Order: sequence, then C-alpha cells, then structure tokens
Amino acid sequence: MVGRKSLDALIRLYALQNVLLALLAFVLAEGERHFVLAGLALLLLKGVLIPRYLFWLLERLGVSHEVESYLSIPLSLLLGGVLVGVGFHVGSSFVLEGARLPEAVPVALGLILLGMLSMVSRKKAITQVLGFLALENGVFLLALAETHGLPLFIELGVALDAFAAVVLAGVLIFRIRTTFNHIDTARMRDLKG
Amino acid sequence: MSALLLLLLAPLFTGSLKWLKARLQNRRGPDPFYDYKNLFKLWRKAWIRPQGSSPLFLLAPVASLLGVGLAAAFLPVLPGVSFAGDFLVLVYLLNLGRFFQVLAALDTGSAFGGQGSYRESLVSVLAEPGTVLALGAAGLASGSLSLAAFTPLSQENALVYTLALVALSLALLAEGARLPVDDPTTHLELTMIHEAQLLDHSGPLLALYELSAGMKLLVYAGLIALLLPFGPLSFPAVLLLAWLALGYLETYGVRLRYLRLPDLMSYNTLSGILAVLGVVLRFRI
Amino acid sequence: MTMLYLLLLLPLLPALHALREHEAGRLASSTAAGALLSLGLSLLAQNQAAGPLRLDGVGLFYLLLTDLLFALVALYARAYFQAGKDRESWRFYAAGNLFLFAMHGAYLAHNLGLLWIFVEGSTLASALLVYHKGGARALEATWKYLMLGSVGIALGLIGVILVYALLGGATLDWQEARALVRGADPAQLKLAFAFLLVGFGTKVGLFPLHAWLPDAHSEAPSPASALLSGTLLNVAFYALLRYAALLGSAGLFDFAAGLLQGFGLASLLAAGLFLFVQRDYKRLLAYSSMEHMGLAVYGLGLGVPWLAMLHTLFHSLAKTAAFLSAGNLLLTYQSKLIARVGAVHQVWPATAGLLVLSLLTLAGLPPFGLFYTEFQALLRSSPLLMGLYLLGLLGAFAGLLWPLSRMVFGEGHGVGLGAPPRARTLVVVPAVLVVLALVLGLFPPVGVVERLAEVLSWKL
Amino acid sequence: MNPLIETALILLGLQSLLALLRPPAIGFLPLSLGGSGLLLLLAGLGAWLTGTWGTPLDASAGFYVALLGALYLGVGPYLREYLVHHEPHRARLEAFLLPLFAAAMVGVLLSPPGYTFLFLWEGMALLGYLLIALEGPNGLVGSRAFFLASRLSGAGLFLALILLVRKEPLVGGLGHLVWAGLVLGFGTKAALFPLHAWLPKAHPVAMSPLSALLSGGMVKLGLYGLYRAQDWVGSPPQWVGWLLVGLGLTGAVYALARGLAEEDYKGVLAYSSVENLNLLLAALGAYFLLPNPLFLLAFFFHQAAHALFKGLLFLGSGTLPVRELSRLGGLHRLLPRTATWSFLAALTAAGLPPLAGFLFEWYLYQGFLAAPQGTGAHSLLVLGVGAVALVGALGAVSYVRLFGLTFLGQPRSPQAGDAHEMGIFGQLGMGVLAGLLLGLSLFPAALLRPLEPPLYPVLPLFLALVGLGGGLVYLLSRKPQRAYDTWDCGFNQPGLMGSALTPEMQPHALGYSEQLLRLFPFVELEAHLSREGMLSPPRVRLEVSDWLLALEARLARGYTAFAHRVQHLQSGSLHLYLLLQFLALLFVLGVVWR
Repeated sequence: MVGRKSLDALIRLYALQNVLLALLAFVLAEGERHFVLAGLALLLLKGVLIPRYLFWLLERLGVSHEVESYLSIPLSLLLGGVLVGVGFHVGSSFVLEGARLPEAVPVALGLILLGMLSMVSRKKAITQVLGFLALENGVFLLALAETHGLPLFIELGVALDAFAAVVLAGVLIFRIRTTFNHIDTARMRDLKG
Repeated sequence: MSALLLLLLAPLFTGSLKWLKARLQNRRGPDPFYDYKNLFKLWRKAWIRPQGSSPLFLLAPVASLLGVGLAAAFLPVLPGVSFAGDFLVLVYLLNLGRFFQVLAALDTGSAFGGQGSYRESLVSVLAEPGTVLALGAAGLASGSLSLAAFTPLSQENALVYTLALVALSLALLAEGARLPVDDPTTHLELTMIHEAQLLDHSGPLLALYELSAGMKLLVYAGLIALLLPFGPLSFPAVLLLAWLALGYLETYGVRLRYLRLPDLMSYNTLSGILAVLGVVLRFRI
Repeated sequence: MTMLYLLLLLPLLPALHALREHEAGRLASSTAAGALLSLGLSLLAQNQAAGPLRLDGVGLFYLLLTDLLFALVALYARAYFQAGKDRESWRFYAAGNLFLFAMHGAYLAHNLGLLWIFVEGSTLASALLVYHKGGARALEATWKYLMLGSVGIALGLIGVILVYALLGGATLDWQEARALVRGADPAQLKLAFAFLLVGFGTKVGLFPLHAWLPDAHSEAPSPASALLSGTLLNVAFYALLRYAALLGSAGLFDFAAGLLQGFGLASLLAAGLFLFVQRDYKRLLAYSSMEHMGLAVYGLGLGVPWLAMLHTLFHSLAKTAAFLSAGNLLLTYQSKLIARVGAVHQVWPATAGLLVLSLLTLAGLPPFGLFYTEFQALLRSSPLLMGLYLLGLLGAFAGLLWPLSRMVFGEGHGVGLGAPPRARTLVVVPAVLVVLALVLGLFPPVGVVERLAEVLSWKL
Repeated sequence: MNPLIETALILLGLQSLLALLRPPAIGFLPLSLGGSGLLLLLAGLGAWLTGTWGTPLDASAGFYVALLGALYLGVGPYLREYLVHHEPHRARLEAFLLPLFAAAMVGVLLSPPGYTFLFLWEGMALLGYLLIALEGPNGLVGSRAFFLASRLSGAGLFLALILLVRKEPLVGGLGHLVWAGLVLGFGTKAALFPLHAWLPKAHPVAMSPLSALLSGGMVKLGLYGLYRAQDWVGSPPQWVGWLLVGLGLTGAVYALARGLAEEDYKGVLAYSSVENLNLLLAALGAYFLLPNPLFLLAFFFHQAAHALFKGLLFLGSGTLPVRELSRLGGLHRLLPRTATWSFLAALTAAGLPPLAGFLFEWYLYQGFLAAPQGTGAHSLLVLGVGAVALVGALGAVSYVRLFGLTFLGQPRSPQAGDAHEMGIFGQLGMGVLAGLLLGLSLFPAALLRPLEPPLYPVLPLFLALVGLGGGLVYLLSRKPQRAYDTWDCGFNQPGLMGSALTPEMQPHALGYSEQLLRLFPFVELEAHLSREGMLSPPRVRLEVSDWLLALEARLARGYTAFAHRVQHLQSGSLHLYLLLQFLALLFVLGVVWR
C-alpha cells in the first residue's frame, strides 16, 4: 500500500482490504446476527460503494493518477516496514484480556500506523483520504479483534460517519480541483501564523 | 547671632581678599573696606527690571540672602539655635538660596543667565553629597547630629576629620565660586558661572547677591572651623587661613576647565564617602 | 420517553426548512425558535432517560448553553448576512441546524459510542459551516479541519473500542461503565485514555493538536466562528469530562490529572506566543480559544469539574460575543488584518465597547467571570504550576492587549469605507452576551453548576 | 465600615451613573468627587490619628484613605472644568470611569488580602487602562505599558495572596515565595526600579487630572501593600529590606538623571514620581532592616507630601499649551496662577526647607546616620546618606529646569504664547491642593502625631523667611526702578535693530542638563548635526539613549523573535500538522508506558 505508485491500484487494494475484513467479520460472526449485518454493511459500503465513488471522482478530476509523496518509494517502504514492526512490537500491550482475536491486534495497529504514514507523507488530497480510510479500517479491525464488535447501532453509526466524511471529502476535493487547478494539499499553505 | 556676625564680617573678608590679591600681584588694589562702601553705594541706587521678568527676579536676591543668613544662624560660632540634625537644615537653607538664584537666572531669557544657571547646577550636584557626607561623618564621630555638639579634631578621629576637612574645603571653593572652580574676577561672560547669573541684577539687588555670596563663603569657613581643635579661636584661624590660601590660589592658580570640574569634585565626594566609612569601620591612624 | 427523542430531532426541522426556504428572515426565526424551544424542552426533560439517551446535569448544562448561544447567533446571522449582502445564508442555517442536531445528540447521548458518533457528526456539520460559500481560503481551512478532525476522532474511536473491550464488551453506557471500570486493568485503561485524550483533544484544540483551529475559525463566516468557538469546542471538552470521570471512578484520576494539567498549561503557554505575533484578529480570537480550552482542561486536571464547566461557560459567552463583534469589524473594515482596523471607538462606538468588554473578559479581568474561575484554579494549584499558570496568563494577556488597543483606540488611517451597517441586532446580540457574562461574573452561579456537575463526582 | 466612607463610595457610584445621562452630568463632579474626597479625608484622618481601626498597621489604611481623599478633593472641581473641553462622548465615558477608578482605589484599602482585594486591584488596573486609552492614538503605548505592568503586578499578588489565603503554614521556601510575590506585585505598582518603566510611559499621556490621581494616589497603593503586608505575613526576610534599599536608592538616582534627559513636561514629572517612589521604597526597606521610627516618619510623611505636590504639578500641567519643554517658556505671564501653584509645588518637590519635601529628607538622613548603631552589615546603610544627598541636589536641579524652562524666560515657540488660565473650578482644585500642601508643610506634627515625630523648628523658620523676606521685598519695591532690555553684551544700541537676544539663545531643554548627564553613564545624549542647505545654519538634534530602555527593547525583540519561531509550527503545512498529531500521540503513549 505504501509502495504503489498508481492511485488506481491503491483504491483496488483498499477495496480488497475491505472484502477481506468483511470475510473476517463473517468468520468471526459464528452466526451472531449483528456481526453478519455489520459485515454486510462493510462489504457494501466500503468494499463497493466507496471504491466506486473514488474511481468516479478520480475520473472526473482529470488529474494524474500518480501518487506524489514527500518520501521516495524505497524510503516510504522502509518506513512502512519499520512502522509495521513497531505495531507488532507494541501490539502485545494492546491485547486486552478476553480479546477475540489477539493475533489480529498487531495487524490492526500496523494498518493504523501505515494509514497515518500515508496521510503525513502523501501530497494529493485523494491519497490522504485513502490514508484515512486505511486508518479507519485498522480501527475496525482492532474492534473486531479486541471485542465482540461494537454494538450494532454504534457500528452502523460509525460506518455512516465514515461514509459521510468520505463523501464530504470527495466534494471538497472536487472543489479544490476547480479552485486551485490541482489537488496537491502540500501547496495549500495560505493559512499560516 | 552668628548670622549677624557673618553679615558684618562678609564684606570685610571679600574686600580685604581683593586687597590681598592686588598686593600679591604688585598692585595697590582697593581699600580692604571697599566692599562696605560698594554695598552701601549699590543699595542706594535704582534697579533695573528686565522686560518680561517675573516676580522671581526680585525675590531671588532676597531669598538668596535669607537662605544664607538663616543658615548662618545655625552655625554655633556664637551660641544660637541647636538641635539634632541642624546641619542638614543649614545645608538645605543654602540650597534654598541657590534654588532661587539659579531659577532667577533663567527668568530674563538671557543666554548667559541660562548658561550660568546650568553650570551652577552642575557645581551644586558635585559639591553637595561630599558636604553632607563629611558633616554626617563628623556628626557620627562626635556621637551627635547637632553642630554645637561636634567634638573637635583629636587623635581618635584624626583620619575621619582629615577626610571631612578635605571635602569641606573643596566644597568651599566650589560653593564660594572661587578658583579653580570659578573665577570671580572674570569679565568674559562666556567663562562665568556665578557672575553670569547676576548679569541683569543691579543696584540693591546686586548688593544682596554680593553680600550673600560673601556670607556663604564664611558659612563654609565656619563649618570647617567646627572641626578644628582651637576652641573659640578656630573660626578666626580658619578665616585667616582661608584668606591667605584664597589670596595665594587666586593669584598663582588658574581656573580649571569647566568640563574638568567633575574630576576635581570627585575628590570631594570620595573623601565624604571614605569619611563616613571611616566612622563605621573605625578607621584609625 | 419521547421527549428526549423530540429534543434530539428538533433541530432537523429548521434544517429541512433551510433546504426549501432561502429567505434569511424566516430562516432566522425558525432556527431561533427551534433552539429556544429546545431550551425550554431540555429544562423539562432533565434526568429523563430513553434508550441510549439520558439528560443528566452536565448534559443539561451544555445543552442549555448551546441552545442559548445558537438562538442568539441565528438572530445575529440574519443581520450579518444581510449587511454583507450574502444571499446564500441558507447554507449557514442548514449546516447550522445540522450541527445543532449533532450537538443535541452528543449532549443527550449517554452511551459512549453514541457520543463518539455525534461528536464526529458535529465535525462534519461544522466543516460545512466553515466552508459556507467556499473560496480558496475557506476550502483550505475546511480541508485541513476535516483531515485533522477525522484522524483525531478516529484515534478517539480506538480509545472507545479499548474501553469497550476493557469492560468486557458488556456495555458502553456511561453510568454502567463507571461501575464496571473499577475491575479493569489500570495499565490498559491508561492506554485507552491516551487515545481518547489525543482524539478528543484534537477537537478541543489542545497544543500541539490545535492546528486546524485558527484556520477554521478565521475562515468561517463570523457567526459560524462564534458557533465553533462557543459551542463546538465544548462538545469535545464534554467528552473529555465524561472520560476523566470514568478514569476517576477507576481510581486513575491522578494519572489523567498529570496529562490534563500538562496539556492545559502547554496550550496556555503556546497560545500566549501565538497571540503575541498575530496579525489577523479572527485568528487572534481563535488562539484565545485555544488558551481558554487549555485553562478549562487544566481546571479539569485539578479534579474540579464544576470549575472547568464554569470556565467553559464564561469562555463561550465572551468568545461568542467577541466573534460577533469581530464580525461587525469585518463588515465595517472589510479586512481581517488588525493593522487595517483603527479608531473603532469613533467609527462604531457600540462595537468598540463590545469588543473591549468581551476581550477584557477573555483576558481574565474582573468583574467578569473568567477572573473568578482563574482565581479558583490558582487557589487549587501547587506553587510551581501557579507560576506557570500566571506566566501563561500574562503571555496571553500581552498578546491580546496590543491588538485590542490598536484596533479600538488606534489610528483609523485610510478607512474611508463609509458608514458601518446600522442594524440593531448586530449590536444587541453581543450586548446580551456581554451583559450575561458580566452578571454571571459578578454572581458566579457556583452552587448551581456544582450541583449539575455532581454526576461527574468520583470522590466518594 | 465607616459611614463617612460608605457615603463617599455611594457618592462616587452615583456620579458614575449620572455620567451616563445625556448630556453627561459632569456639573456634579465638584460635589460628588470633591465631596467624597472631603468625606474620605475626614474619615481617613480620623482613623489614622485615633487609631480606631485597631492596630497601628491597621490605621495605616486610614492614612491612605485620607491621602486619596485629599486628592479627590482637589481633582473633583478641576475635572469638572477640564471635561467641559472634551467632546461629550468622551467626557461621558471619562466621567463614568473616573469615579469608579477612584472608588476602586479606596476599595483596595478597605479589603483584606484575598479575592476582593485582587478583584479591586485588577479592576483598578482595567479602569485606569480604559481612561488612558481614551486618549486615542497618543495613548496607545502608554496605556499598554500601564496595563501590562498592572497585570504583572497582579500576577505577583495572585501568587502571594493565594498562598496566604490558603492558610497553609508558610514553611520552607513558601514564606520567601510569598514575599517575592509581594515585592513583584506591589513593587511594580510602586515603580520599583527596574520595574518602573511603565510609569514614564503611562502617566504623561493620561489627561492631567488622571495623571494626578495616578501619580499622587494609585502608585501609593503599592507602598501601602508592602507596608501592610507585615500585618498579613509577619516581618519580611532580610533580603526584602536589602532589595528595597538597594534598588530604591539606585532607582532614585537613575530616575532623576533620566528625568533630566526628558523633554516632555509631564515626562519629567513622571520620572520625578519614579524617583520619589523609589526613595520611599528605600525608606521602607531600611525600616524593614532597622526598625527606626525615623524611616517610618519619612515613609508616611513624604507620601502625603508627594501626593499633594505631584497632584498639584500634574493639575498645573493641564493648562500648558504644549508639553515639550523645548517649546515652552515665559508662561508666568499668561498663566500667573498656575505658575504660582506650580512654583509652590516645585519648591516642595525640590526638598527645600521649610516646606514638606525637606522634612522627608531630614528624617531620611538622620535615619541613615543612625545606622551605625546597628550591627554588622546594617551599619553600611549609612552610605544611603550620600545617595540621598545626590538625590536632593539632582532633585533641585530637575525642578529648576522644569519650572524655569516652562514658566520663565521667553516663549520658545508660538504655541507657548497662546495659553489660557483655568477658570474658577480649576483654580479651586489647585488651590485646595496647594492649601493642604502648605498646611502639611507648616504643621507636620498634625499628621504625624501617631508616630511622635522629632521636628526641626519649622514654623519659626517659615515666619523668619516670610517676615524678613517680606520686609526686604517691601524695601526693594519702594526703591526707584525702571524696565529695560535684558543684557545682550551691548548689541542693543539706539538705531540698531533692538535686542540681539532671541528665544533660541536660551538654554535648550536637553542642553540644560547635557553636562550633568555626562556624570551618569546610563543615560547618553548624542548630538546630531544637520544642515538643510549649504547656507542655512546647522541644527543640533540631541538624542537620548537610555541603557535601560534599550535593554527593555531588546528583551521585547527577543520575545517577539521567539514567538515568531514558535509560529513556524503553524506553517500552513497539513502534513506537518498531521505529523504533530502523531508525535503528540506517541508522547502520550510514552507517558503511559513510562
């Protein structure tokens, strides 16, 4: 995820991630209804709707599909590796008593850290959104791993919020494109002091 | 009592000083009693009020004389008023006189008056701390802050008193407007300090100024006399000494450059400080 | 009870109204009416519970404050947009009511998860408020706000999840959680609190998480800035209050206290520096918000929730008044630069008076309320913290003073911008707030707030 | 509480309310402000003289109430006439704020240490700031300096008083901390060197009646606090005394020298206030070290005297057409009454007998001269004598310069030829203060009775001076006299063009003190020669460079630079912000795992 140069690939990767997460939810569900529902919502919302929205957005924006970053690909791969390592290293202290799937906790942490890394280092607005979504997924995975899943209405609320945030971000990106003629957030530095 | 004595003596001192200087310079010079006549003559004349001047123009010579005169009243040359801290009142009464004089010098709007005014101000700032410190040290050494109770010079307080005497002597030169601080005989306005302030005063007003200047000199002499060990003879002795010394100094000495004044007067302040420290830290010879 | 649901959904009505009706006057009326109605309703609904909703003392306190400020700002906004010839004020009312809905939700929610959802919702709604009509700068501010806010709140979610897991997945109800949390592993509860503090702290505007705050406040239209500062910051602070109490119940308050005091003082000290070199008066006010939220968090760190609540109350009143006065300045001078504003006391005396009074309130001077709360906070601090606190206050004061003097009493060079708008509302609304701040400052409602804050008490 | 004081406070409150009417009711000011002043004077004097407020320390509050009362009594009528010349909008605000300010000052004196005290203390600062700020652009720097210093003072007091209010035992360093807070808090207000910098910025720009209240009254509250704190905390540690004596004497000399480099009439007065306050602080510090009643006498007596003469001088300054000394001159002709009042005040300020200013120095000298009776290092206090003497001499010069350049000589600018005397109310206000000052000078025992003062024969000296002086003046004025031009080296011959003297030939404000200032290394005058054209005469411009102000400016620049550096955190880069957020998280996690 941190190593790819193409935005399309990133979005596809993100969709795949969500499908996997949904599958995990189904596996863990053990027939509990709300897990199944949550998984379905996830699959629908994040696995299908959001990626499609992003592709649509990318197309309409008419900007290059290239990922721009403060870091070179090797460096960012290296940093990503380090962060995943850190995630695994400290993961144990995150594993709570009675965690459902302790093995997934470090993975979740790694995902969160990678999400943050891409938000800090990627320049294009849309890549930052992707970073945020990865982070969000990490949080979701953490929830799956640590608990029996959040209560359903909370889960749905969270998903709704995330979706609304992405839609809003999309609208904003579109406006950014028309206003600035680019979507490079590193160049939006008028407000300072 | 002392005030009257000094009032009577002052013209004699200044007048005879002029005579002495003339003699030293191989001139015949005026009569030693000339200043009495001169004052009398001036007093009878009319006086000029410069245009636009304020009431201070008239008040200043009066206040100047009164300040010095009342200060002299506190001098225990002859028995008079005495209380703890009287030497401070004495010094500040002298200041009172000067305050008016310096102010009146600004009154006429003359260039020289102003010059004299700030020059005199500088002199006062330079001389005053030394004077007060010296007198304070003497008071401390005597165990009393009343002039009448000052003990005379002795083995015990010799160092402190010597320092105090140095300070007071320098103060006498400065405050009395004598060489090397000021030249009382100059006729060039640009070099004047004391005289520049009197340029516009004439007749009786000038007489008052002259009289008070002479008295001021004697007041300092009286202060010096307090520290000397000759009993009632101290004051005459100091007068004689001062008379001779001034005559000599003003004949063979030259006036110090005005801007070098602080250098000279720093000895005054330093002696004062050392004198006080000498009492506190019990300096002995 | 249906009343709580009614209260929750009430703001959606004017929001829908705003989508259909674009006339500012009617919108202002319906919005203000909605807010005032909720104000009354919430007084009736105290201590009621329904599902995940419950209105306890703390919630009521903030709900009342929010509704009151919202109603007043709605009235002001009408005159403001009219004077600014802004025909799209409906956007403000629509987003504003949506925002109010989220706020209602947050204050009514008794479920920590629900609380999180509504706080996140308030971020999204307020992003719309900031964006308003767009433009490069507003866009930039909105984007930054959205990104930082979302990441922050996502970190907060991690905290919520950890808390939930620590409770054994049994409940997220705050009251029940406080009873259960005693059994939780302290080390892991601390971990959860770390995420919660950074997450909600971002929205409170604590240093160094504050970066979005001045951008958003300065670029939003002034009534929206007033809402952000006066109400939005409170909602995140409210969440911190709840979690601090939760930690208190677990006997870990000392740990939380250290962090809260540290972040509070850091915000105070940093804000002082930012204020000192600020050239834009709206950003100035924003940094002042950062300062005061820092002080409130510090007050919470002292273990005195009522004091922190009182502080936020006075801050909200004064800051709202200040932002509204700043709106008047913007209408008159057409510039946000301090250097462009001058001689306000001659150009528009009423606004000058409001500006002076509200800024002096914010500077913590008597007879206004913040003087009282700052005194109380100092009374409870150790000498070292007292010193830092006073240093911070001085720094912040020094930062506020020059702009205030400069704008109100300084020279008004080349500001021939014609007469300022003369709509009464522009002055009356902030005046009401200032008077309220004054009265409450003279007679601080300590007893009432203390009683309302009782639910938070963990020292039994 | 005393019913007289209550009535006075009610009067002040009513006046504030009345001022809000349209048009503002400033006509009542003599009655309300002046009347409250009278009540306060009576009540305060009663308490001070009879000690009815309990312990001697307690009665000191009465002294200060009376001091404020005396000022209000003079300022009340004066203000009424002064405000008529302001535009109604501004006059209303001033008439509203000033009585509140006056009431706050009294309130401070009536409050025990604690919340109310701080409330009123900071409230006083706020009102003072607003009153100065109403001066508009000219008052910007001054009002800011005033308010900043007031808040600094408030911070010190917060620290001290809160530690006191907590009623914890002041063990360990806490007692020292309390005193540090008190010295910072009250010292700043009382212009303790080097915390005095605000005063010469603020007092000159305030309107004259306000300057009178600030310099005469408000700053005294700092002295009150330091004195009264003994009552609250117990006797201070040694270092407080040494600090006050050391800084006080240094500050007094500094302020006088600096005042000589000041061109602004009110600026000179402000520096003179700094001088007097520092000398008072030195007296108090010396009292802390050696509880000699002479220091206490000096301390109390001079506060009263300073309040009156400085109040009078500031009121007088309200009549001047311009404030720069280098543009004034000869005003005794246009403003004879103001000149008279100011002359009386200047004589007092110069510390000349038999007026009140001298008695202060008299006590102070004797107190310092008594120091060798103390032990060890205390006996070194005797060196204070030298400092006081220097201050005395410089003070006299400073007032000669001030009065002489303003009221005597020839006008130095056209504006100085166009001044108008105050009317009946203005004269009444100044007259009241002058009368009180004269009374205080001649009957010091009436005020100092509770302290059983030693005195020099004040009244006989006065009578001798007035009697003999009057006689001499009478004789002289009966002598023949004629008016003539001032001596100009004989250039004024018949047929020539008249007097060769021009106003420019008089000493310039800075030229007057230029040579004196050479004695003091911390104030420098730099002369800049400039010539407009080849043929025009060169003009000399003197620039004052002040070491302390330069240091202050450098500190301010350093702080600004630091703030700018911190501002880089808000660089506009979203990525940096996100990184900061991440680092903050790591930091908190670090705290958790520590």
